[in-house]
Amino acid sequence: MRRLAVRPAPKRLIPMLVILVAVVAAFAAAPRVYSNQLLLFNTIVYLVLAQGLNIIYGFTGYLPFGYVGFFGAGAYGFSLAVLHWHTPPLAALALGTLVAIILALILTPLLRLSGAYFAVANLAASEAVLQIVSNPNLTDFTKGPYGISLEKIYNPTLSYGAAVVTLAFTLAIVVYLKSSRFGLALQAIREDPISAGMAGVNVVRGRVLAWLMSALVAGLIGGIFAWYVSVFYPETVFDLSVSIFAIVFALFGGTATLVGPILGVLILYGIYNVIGISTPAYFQLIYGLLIVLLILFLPNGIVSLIDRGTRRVP
Amino acid sequence: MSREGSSGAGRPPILAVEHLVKRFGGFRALDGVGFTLNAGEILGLVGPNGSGKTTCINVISGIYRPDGGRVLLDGHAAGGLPSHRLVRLGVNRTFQVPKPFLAFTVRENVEIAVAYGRDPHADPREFIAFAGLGDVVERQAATLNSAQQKMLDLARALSTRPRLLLVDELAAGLNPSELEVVAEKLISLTHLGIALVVVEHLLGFIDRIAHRVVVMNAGRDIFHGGLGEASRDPQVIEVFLGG
Amino acid sequence: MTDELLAVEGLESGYGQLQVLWGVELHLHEGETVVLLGSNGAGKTTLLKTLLGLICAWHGSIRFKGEEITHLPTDARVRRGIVYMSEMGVFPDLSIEDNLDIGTQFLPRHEAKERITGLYEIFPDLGHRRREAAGSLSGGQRKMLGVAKALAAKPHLLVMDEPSAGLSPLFVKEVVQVLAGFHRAPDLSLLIAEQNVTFLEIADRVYTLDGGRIGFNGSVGEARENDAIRRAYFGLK
Amino acid sequence: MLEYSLLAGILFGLYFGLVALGLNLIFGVMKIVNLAHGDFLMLGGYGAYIVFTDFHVNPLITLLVEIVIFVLIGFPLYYLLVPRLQASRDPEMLSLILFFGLSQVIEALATLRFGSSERSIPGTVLGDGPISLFQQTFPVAWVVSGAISLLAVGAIYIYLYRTRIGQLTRAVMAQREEALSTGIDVQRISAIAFGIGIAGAAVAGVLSPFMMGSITPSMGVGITITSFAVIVIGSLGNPLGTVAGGIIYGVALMFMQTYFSSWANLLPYLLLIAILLVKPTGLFGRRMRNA
Amino acid sequence: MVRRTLAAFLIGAFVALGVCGTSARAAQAPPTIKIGTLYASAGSFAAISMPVHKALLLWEEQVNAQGGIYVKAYGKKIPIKIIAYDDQSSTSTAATLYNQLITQDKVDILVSDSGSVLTSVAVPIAREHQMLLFDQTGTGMNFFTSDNRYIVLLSDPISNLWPKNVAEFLVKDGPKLGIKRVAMLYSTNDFTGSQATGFRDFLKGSSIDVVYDHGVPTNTSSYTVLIQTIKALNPDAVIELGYPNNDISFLRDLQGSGTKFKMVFTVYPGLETDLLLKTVGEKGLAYTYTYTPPTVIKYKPDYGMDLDTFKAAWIKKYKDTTDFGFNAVAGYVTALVLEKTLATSESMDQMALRKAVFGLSGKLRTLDGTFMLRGDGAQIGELTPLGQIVPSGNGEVKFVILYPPEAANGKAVYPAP
Repeated sequence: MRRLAVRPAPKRLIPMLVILVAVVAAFAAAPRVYSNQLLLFNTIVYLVLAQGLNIIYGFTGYLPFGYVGFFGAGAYGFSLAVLHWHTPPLAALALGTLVAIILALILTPLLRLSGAYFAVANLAASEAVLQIVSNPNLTDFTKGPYGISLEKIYNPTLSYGAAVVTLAFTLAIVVYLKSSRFGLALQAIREDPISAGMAGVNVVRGRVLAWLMSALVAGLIGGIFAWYVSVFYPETVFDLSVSIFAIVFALFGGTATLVGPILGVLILYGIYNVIGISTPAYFQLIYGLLIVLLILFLPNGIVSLIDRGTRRVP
Repeated sequence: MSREGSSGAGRPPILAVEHLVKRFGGFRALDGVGFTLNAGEILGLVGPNGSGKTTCINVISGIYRPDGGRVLLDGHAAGGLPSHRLVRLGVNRTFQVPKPFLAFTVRENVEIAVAYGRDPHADPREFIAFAGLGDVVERQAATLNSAQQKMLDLARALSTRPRLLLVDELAAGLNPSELEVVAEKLISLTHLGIALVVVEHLLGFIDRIAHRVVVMNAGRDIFHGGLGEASRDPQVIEVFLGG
Repeated sequence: MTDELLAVEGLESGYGQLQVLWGVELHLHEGETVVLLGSNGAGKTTLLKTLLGLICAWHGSIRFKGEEITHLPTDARVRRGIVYMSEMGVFPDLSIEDNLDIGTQFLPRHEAKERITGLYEIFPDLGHRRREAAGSLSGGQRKMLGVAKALAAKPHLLVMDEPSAGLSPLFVKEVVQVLAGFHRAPDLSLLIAEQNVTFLEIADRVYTLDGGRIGFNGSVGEARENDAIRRAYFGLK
Repeated sequence: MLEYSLLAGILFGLYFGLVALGLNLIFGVMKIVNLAHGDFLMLGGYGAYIVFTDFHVNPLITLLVEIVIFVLIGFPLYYLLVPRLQASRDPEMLSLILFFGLSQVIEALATLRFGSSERSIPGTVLGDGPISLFQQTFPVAWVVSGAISLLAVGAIYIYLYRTRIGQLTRAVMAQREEALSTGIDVQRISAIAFGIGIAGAAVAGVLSPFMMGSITPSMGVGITITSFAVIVIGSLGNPLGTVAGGIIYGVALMFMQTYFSSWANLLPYLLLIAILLVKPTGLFGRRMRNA
Repeated sequence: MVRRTLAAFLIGAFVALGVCGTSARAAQAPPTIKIGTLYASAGSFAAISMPVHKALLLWEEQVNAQGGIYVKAYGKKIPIKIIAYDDQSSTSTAATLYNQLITQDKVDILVSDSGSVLTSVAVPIAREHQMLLFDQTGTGMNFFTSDNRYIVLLSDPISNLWPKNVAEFLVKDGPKLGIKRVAMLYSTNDFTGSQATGFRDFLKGSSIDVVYDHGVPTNTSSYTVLIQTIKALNPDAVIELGYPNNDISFLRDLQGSGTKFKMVFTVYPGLETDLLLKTVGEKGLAYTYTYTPPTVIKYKPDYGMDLDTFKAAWIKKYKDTTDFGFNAVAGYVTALVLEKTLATSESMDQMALRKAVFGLSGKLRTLDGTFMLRGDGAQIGELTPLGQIVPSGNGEVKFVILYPPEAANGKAVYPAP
């Protein structure tokens, strides 16, 4: 066995595992205490998406503006498997995830682009997938613009459970990236791809793996979302604001950390729902202002309050 | 002019470059360069700016794909392999403008290269100490001065246990006492059997460490031999010293 | 001193938390050419950028023609006659004419025109190719354009960052020759940051910068005699 | 049909070149992505609507007034947002989020002020009846918009290539660092470019009730995304390439509408991805940014 | 005497019992009836959501001004309280908020947001929590399945039924007028896509030839080239099915390009007449065909305000008529159905409410026509007749009802002048 010359120093791993277990346990138990399960479910969805985005943006520096494309691909992969082949939900989830991964593979050439080019191309890709899925000419297969209805397999309890498991899985990936030499290699690629190559890191493989991992979790949670809500339109699961929320939440907390995106989702999505319920008339206004102020005064996220170089934060 | 280095006992040289060509658009940055290098040898690569020295190193280290010619490592074709494959084969380098991972600490910079290099069991501290960075192990690379960053580059390169090390302008910007230390360090590497290609403007430094030099001009090798001979070669004098 | 053009006292600055300059003292008189010798990483560029206000000074003062300019923005300093020629020196994507025009940004239109016409006379190569992109010029010509662009601003003090960078020895000589032509022009002083000693040929005085601190300050002759400088800048032996 | 689609595409594309022009100018000068671009356009549209319904002023006059107003709005807004943003770690990416937030704020304020239903200005305000061009008839609004777009692009060209500030603007676009070194007041130049950029959006906005039928506070996001496609096709950071990008977009869209109508919306995205992969700098880009 | 005393005692006891009984029932009655709903103040559905929501608020104000609504289950008037959240046209937000209404606010009645998209997410949620979903205008075909008893569609017929009168007019009267070739252009969303499907089905087997049948994306804002394409096919009638933005752009581009078709049908001039008049203008609407709105037919309602009274109340409260139209009427119809349901339901149990709503089917006649439910909860009444818009010359328009024959009050002007 290869001795790991690099961390994990266990003192770093343990606090992260504690956080992971605490968050997962809290969401597993929450429906017993708080009855708006859908709010909890959506929080989990955003936790998974924000962490999935963290995997690709935080660790490799690619900002996928069309991240929702994988979410939608997972949702449609799941639904079409159920509708056309009567696949049982768990198997359909695997298929949905596979669809998201295939989409990610098709889009790997985009990784040649950088900065805003990548962000915009990725956005275009997710819009393109939406246009295809919602096209009336494909109604027989995708149900076109008329949307999906999966009432037969509707099961909020089981799908909530699947979401909690996915959350645990996603957080485990981030813990792995934070504590493994592979995670360090990804960050090395983000810092300087040429030097990373000279450090022996396979740059292309590292990027593609991170890309596929982030697509995987988005596809998986997309499938579970379809299962949980069971009736939805193409615009629902390819909604640009899903990408933007995931990005804002992850940035607000602080990327390349485990706790950043968690804090980002809990605080911002919490505020979002509080405003939505308490002062709906000024909802959009307050939320927009919040985002503006966040970027102006806390551009490196909440974790930057704890530590200037966010690499020390779990 | 001989293109052959002194190849020992029938074993292929550790590095052989043959008729290497690299084009950027219509411009031939390399136009048929060739030389060889054996284990434990230091080859100085000299020539005026724009003569193709750094491009040559970039091709050998896998940053550019060659457009013609061959790069042989131990007699096996290695041109166009990605950097990480070459690192595995025992090639590494430093950069003229040092490129450490700025957000990482010195230790992390070296650790990552150890982990993905040829000897994951190596102790990162060994390389950090060799590069004289023992006092700044936990500092972020971004806070180092440029001389320290250059040494960090060297430490990172060495921590993959290369057999062929390409050194691009390591000496520039060092003060005389530092220069002497670096010269001794590079020479000490040859005792481990490492072969070095050293690109350098400071001819005194080249004279101090190199066994042989290759003088380049306009993407070609125009002279092979000792630096002393080079300084008497009329062609070299014309292009390099500007007449 | 009445003819003191630039006075830098106790200057400290850096990037983020990293301090680069430590109590730099530097004085330059009208019509003088001063070479600032320093190796890579010694803080030359930081010092020049602080002089121009591209980096904020943390401590100390900069006076130009007796006026305190430590906290003025860059454009105000350029208007007062301190012009900076960076290592790049030109806008490679813009045409030669645009580059020179931009150099004259603070001059009135008619004066700018005259000035550029004058420069084309000094640099006829540039005049012949005025519509071409600066990036199409060779390294040496590009440096000439950099000099011309800086001169276009009608500087009292021209501050140059390593004009020899990226040039072969042949071209370095050419640049030195061109600068020699302006050397001792009554209303033009030069501050040249270099590690190439060829520039000492045109210098009146020499400073050395090492680790962000001024080391040596004296005449060219003294510098040539100084053992440490000889070892550092004139070769290893 | 072919000729008609082609001509219509060119007219429509000219307008979309105008729509995207400001976005590209702002990106070119300060390398930030103004996701609120479409919302400034929407505000420009409501400006024309309000002035027309309340005071019966022809939108073409409002257009001139709006140019001044939006340039003036752009100035303080720039100093409020951008310098702070540029001091951050990853300004290009963070700009996406910041301006998304701004877009939300603008849409919210517009909804509170104007309500959410569609508004428009009668098409006859710009002139009666269709206009004949090369034996084909087009709505007068298209021809007027095409002409104004050409004028606006011409004005931007004159600004960039015939004025001192424009020349300095090009210098900032080409090499920001060198511009700073040369003593160019980069903040001022950027602020002016920001003002002109959103004024360009406002001009397109004034014409939007005619070109898009109606305006609503929520129209911004869609416009911004389309503008993106247009500027990438034309090449990011090259404002004049935007016109070509707009025409390619317009013609392609009209051909799709004619021959594969339900797939019309897929086209710009595929075009955008294809161009980015084949030539990331856009069809009219000169150099590669980043490696 | 004893008997009288006894009788008085008994009566007193009965009265006391009765009082006790009544007070016991009154104690159970809540202080308000909580009606939970969503609206979209921003985003793509704001335009169709806000008028509906404003109608509900108008109703709340009116009802509470009279001391509340009569609730049969409690045998008295109880004030109502509308708990409304803003979903911003986002379905995921809407889903959370529907759950909030059910689980946290514990509303007595759940009313969906307007439109199919924002209603869609409520369908499974309502079913899961066994709440009857009062679906206002979510007309999507697949909401209604025989095994889901938790949805009723109140204010619009299910979307594929909408074009029934248009299609029948073409089939029956078309040949006489010389209509043979029909072009259909629709926006590819659930609402208008379903109408296109319905239209095709109604034409099946007839002599009408559909020469052009294409969908365009819902955000299409330019129809000039499409119009030219259709013109080249020389159809006798053009049916354009879109959202307001589509209809506005289509009609404006039609006018702008100077193209004349003999017959043009669009959806929204009838539904949002004021809006279309303001955006398209009288000229652009002249002699086009549309769904005749309840705002024109002026059904004599058996229940609730008639149109003029409603409009007057609207103007009094909102001082603006731009968004007064079909959707405002739809919101008011929801209110009337709720009112009548509470007035007839034996208890507040959701299934009892369902029974009460179904009890209204075919019996309730509002300003929107007759309320009629199919077994799965889909609305099949309130069908709007086909009408033609006739300019009146003063910036207003009149509607001539053409089909069905029993409602008709004029003849079609064909071809349009």
